[in-house]
Amino acid sequence: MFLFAAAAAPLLPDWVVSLVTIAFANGLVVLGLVVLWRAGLVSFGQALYYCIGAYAVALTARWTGFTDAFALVVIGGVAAGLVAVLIGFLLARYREIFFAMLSLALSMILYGVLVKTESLGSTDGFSVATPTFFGYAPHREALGLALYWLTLGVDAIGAVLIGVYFRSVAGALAAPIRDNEIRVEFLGVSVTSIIHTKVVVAGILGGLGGALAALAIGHVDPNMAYWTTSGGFVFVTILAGAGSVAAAFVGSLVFEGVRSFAFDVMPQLWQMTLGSVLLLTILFLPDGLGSVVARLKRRGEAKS
Amino acid sequence: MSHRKTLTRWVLAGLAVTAAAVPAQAQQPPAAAPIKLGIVSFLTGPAASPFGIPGRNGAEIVIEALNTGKAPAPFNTVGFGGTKIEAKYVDETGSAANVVTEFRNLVQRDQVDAVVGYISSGSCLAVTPVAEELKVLTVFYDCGTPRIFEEKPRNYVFRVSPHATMDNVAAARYLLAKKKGVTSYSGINQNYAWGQDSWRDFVGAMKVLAPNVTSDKVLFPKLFAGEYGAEVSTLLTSKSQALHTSFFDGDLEGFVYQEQARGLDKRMTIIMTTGEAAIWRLRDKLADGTIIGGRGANGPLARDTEINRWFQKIYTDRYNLPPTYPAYQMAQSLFGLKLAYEKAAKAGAKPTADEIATAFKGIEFDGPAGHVKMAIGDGHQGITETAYGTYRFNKQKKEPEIVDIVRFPAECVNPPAGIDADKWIAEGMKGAKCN
Amino acid sequence: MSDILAVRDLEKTFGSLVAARDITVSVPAEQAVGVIGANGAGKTTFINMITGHLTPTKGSIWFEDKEITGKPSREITRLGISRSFQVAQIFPSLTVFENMCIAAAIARRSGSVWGNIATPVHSPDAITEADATIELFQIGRYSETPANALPQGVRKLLDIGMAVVGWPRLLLLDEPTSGISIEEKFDLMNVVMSALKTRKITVLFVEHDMEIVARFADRVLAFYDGTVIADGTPTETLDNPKVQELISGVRLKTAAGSAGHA
Amino acid sequence: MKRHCGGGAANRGLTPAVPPSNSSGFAVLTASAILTDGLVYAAYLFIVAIGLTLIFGVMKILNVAHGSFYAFGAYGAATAVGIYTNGDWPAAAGFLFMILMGMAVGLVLGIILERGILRLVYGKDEVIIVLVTYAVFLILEDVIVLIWGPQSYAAYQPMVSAGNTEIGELVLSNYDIVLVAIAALLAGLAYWALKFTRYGRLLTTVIFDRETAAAFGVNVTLVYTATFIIGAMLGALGGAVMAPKIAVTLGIGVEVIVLAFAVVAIGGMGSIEGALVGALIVGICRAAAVHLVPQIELFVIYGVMALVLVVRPYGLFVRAQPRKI
Repeated sequence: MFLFAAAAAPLLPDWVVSLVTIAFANGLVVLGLVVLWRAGLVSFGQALYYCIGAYAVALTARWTGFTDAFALVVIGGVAAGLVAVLIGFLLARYREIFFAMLSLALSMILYGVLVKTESLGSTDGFSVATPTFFGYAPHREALGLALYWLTLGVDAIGAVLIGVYFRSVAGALAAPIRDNEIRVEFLGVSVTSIIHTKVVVAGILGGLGGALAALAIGHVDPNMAYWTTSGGFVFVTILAGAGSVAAAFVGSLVFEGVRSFAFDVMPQLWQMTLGSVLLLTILFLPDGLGSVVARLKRRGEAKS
Repeated sequence: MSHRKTLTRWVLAGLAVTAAAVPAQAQQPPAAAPIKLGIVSFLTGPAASPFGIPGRNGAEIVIEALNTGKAPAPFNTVGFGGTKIEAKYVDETGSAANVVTEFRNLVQRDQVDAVVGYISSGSCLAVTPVAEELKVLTVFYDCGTPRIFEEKPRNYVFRVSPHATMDNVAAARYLLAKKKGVTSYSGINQNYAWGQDSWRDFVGAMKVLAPNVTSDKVLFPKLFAGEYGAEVSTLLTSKSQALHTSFFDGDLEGFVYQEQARGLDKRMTIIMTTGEAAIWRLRDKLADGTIIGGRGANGPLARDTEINRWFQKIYTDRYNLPPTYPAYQMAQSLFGLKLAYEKAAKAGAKPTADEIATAFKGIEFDGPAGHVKMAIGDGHQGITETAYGTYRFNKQKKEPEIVDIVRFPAECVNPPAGIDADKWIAEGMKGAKCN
Repeated sequence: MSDILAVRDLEKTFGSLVAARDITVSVPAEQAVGVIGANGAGKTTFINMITGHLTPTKGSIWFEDKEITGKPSREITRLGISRSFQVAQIFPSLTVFENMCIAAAIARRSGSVWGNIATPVHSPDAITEADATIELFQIGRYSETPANALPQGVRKLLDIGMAVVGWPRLLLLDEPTSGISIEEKFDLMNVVMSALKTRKITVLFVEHDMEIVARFADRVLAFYDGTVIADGTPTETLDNPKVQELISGVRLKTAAGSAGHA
Repeated sequence: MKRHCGGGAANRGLTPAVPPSNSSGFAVLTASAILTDGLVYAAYLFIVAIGLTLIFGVMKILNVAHGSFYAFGAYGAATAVGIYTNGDWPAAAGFLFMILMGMAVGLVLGIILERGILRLVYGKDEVIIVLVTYAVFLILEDVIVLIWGPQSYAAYQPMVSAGNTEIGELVLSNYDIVLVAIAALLAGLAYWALKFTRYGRLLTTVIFDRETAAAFGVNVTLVYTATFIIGAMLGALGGAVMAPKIAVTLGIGVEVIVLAFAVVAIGGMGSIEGALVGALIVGICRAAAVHLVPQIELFVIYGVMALVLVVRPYGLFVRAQPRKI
């Protein structure tokens, strides 16, 4: 899928390229939410890691003048990952709505801190230096494509690794934890540490997503940590469904597409459009777009 | 544009994404097309009613007048240099990501010739690098942050409306001129960039102009907090004679209702740097004697010129409310762009973005809000005179009026070319020519 | 060889309530021990203390000559003690095979966080182990059935199977036949006990049905009021007058009660 | 409760601009101001939170659309005041008319949502239902634009006509006093209803254990419908009584949601007394912050929320039931 998208790039109009870039960057954050959701956990504060990843990139570039895209993305992921490790100790004890609420509170605290930080432009945020790629410094369309391919690359790697993770004990212990924590404990596994790892995995993905988004947008601001941002990601997670890894990216793409379409066609009613889409998905596609993909796959296999 | 056209384009886009089979040229407009402008402002959310809608209305009415060639000289040629203008209105609401995406869509999908808009300084800062990268002419109309042209020189980004620094410098000058006995002042500003910057500039200016006047309470309630009980009683316990606020619309009105109920305005004079946008709604709820600013000489603060009367009339006739400053700023921006365009367009040929940009630099003209000089930011940032006045609700005519207006020349309240606003204030506002 | 499990004057109190007191028992390897007693006699408390679900107030527990008193249940599981539950504890949304396979994979990994991530669920030996255990418990034909659609008996077998798939040395069964119809009980116990024999697993099982106890246990512990009142071969214990009077006499009533309780 | 305020109190030292001369008198004044402001803000929080916590307690639904109820209530009230001030009727009636209008809007909205949408998703995962209400919230945001347009509305008349009272140096708005009274009334009413009315006892049984309630023949569906509608009306009431203090404009719902969530999370989801105590804690802490350390005002609410959740994961008034094997 990613190879295909990568190959398609030169044929796409620029605006589609940039739209897809941002959609796929956010797709990583959604993938993180999928990891949690499989274990029955929903974070209404995932924007926390998104924002940390973005600011890590922006600040590194701003303070050190270091602009290599690949390294910056890694830095973003690591920064968010470290925060997730710390927060995880706290968060791993919580379930259901309480998990959601606490993560929300934490992200809102970061929001508050950033708004207070006038040296970083408060709510205005500040711009991110144009990235370079191993010394190669593209511009305009070239830059767009470079970022697009970078995003696809990171997504592909992320998707593969998460695929492996889902097949590992830590990854597979999602439905079981949702179903019956006690049994998991008596099989000799610490549920807390499994959830902790999930929080960290989701955090890293969130950070990577934020980092890529920061580079693609060229600007960061505290809104990236606001609860509505998190809400958007959860929205896409539901839209995509926890079924497959690919769904996260497809869902994110559909979401960006619908949003942008609504902005274009009915600038004053785009929220209603989004809301209706979400509602209809929940009512008629309870397992999200992923289920459709899966069904098609199955049909394909049945044929062959 | 027609829905069918939009839809087909989206279908194409869809195909492009999935089948990767649509060449970018598919979106090229046919030759001799009208000049396309993207107009961006808040159409939803809390900032829509105070800024977004007046801004859009201003654009609507001015573009109509231009297309019919009904605007007064020197703006009386049809559209831009004889070519009609087609405007596309887009919502500014959403994250920086949305704003940037929508900007790209305007430029790359809708192929607009220029973009006029943006209210939030955040949006302006986010859009600027993209506009520069895509080499598309962009005129910001309302956002206030001076950082845009201070961070680095820009080529394609312009702002006819003056930046926010002069609002607060002038506020300080007016306060000191009119309220001789002031020994201490307090401030209540929204806890986000706009509020923080406004307060910083005001305090800076006060330090320079009246070093012995001290600031007392410094309050930064959450943006759109709505409830100001605690803030009001904090201020009630203060001995200050003046209160500075850059609150706007919803928060401003809410605060006024709540402080009125507890008589704060009887204890201290309130200075509202954006008050002008609210007077038509607050009417007799706003205390007489309140000091009112309007982000420049806009609305009742504007000079009584022919073009101003004309603008007031067409706007009021259409929307049966007088135009507020966002409408003025939009008009000013469009007129500036028009002149630049026509200066660049030689022999009817459609000028390129670079040609317009070169023509735009340092341009001067008289709009509804008075004389504009693109004097600073390397000719990209406009400066105008500004004015402050004192509010009074005229009981006979049953309408608001602003009395004993003081006008401050552009050079008196704006930093000279090449100096950052913050630095200029911090270093004692050297080179300010007032008289 | 020495005893696989040794318990010294164990006591558990909840506030004023004494759930278990001076229990001293030791179990040699590969013995099948039946545990009988009325509800609230302390049987489940006893098992919960050995498996680390409850921490004893007093006394000590030794497994293969290592003290395990008060260790968290997952550590105890890793040492080689596992258990099944009165109400089958399985993963309803997974198939029987998935249930078994994940249990097998868990048993095969190293305990560390990294171990969890590095170990694949469907490693070849995990799969073989899972299949083997499924066969061992004769639930092969349900292999692909989601656990929430299983008949009660199979749920029980799966529950026990998941406890056995990790090759524990000691297994504790809490009322393996609770909620099972009289006629199925014997078949179920046959399957379970033969499975355990083949894997040489020492077993303690709580049971209300004296016939089953008599049939499957090498030795029987009788609990009353939180302590052991009789300990010996099935015949010895069941013929013990005190047991007759206090437990088997009221058997039917408790059995009924236990059904409701389960 | 006090310990959560530690941050504020500890910083008393750095109080800005205390005139050294009458500092003791000033301290007293500040303290009393903090108390009154805290009460007023708590009243506001409680009024907006009670509906949310009620719905959660009974239906286990974290209702994001509660913000919309608030907004619709406010718009309804503003419209009412508009109509009212055009006609010339007795003053006191205006306030009543406003409140009734607000609650009427809530009633209609509640019925439509519960019967039209929520009914379809009962039994789905808690979180999914949260998302449903989020979708509803998004839709309603634009419905507001369709009904009332993007411009903002004013409804200050009731508050201004209420005037103010001076207690020493403190000046209180009588309308705020009314707010506190309303909050107290609501609290009392809720207590009485839950304790002494049939419906209330039904609720408590449903809250305590849905299955048993159903088993004992309680018509859970009916209870749900009733609860949701009442919750909606309470949310709308919140908007209605706040309308005179604020400019009724787009997006007022968004702020309220998070505030109400915080309060409810602190007090314990589904607990009425929790909402009350949560509102008081947040109210007092915020007032203290504004008076003593304005810099931290922005974090206070989330700070307190995080703090409480860390110490008491399920909030102050809700205990987690340990799982049985």
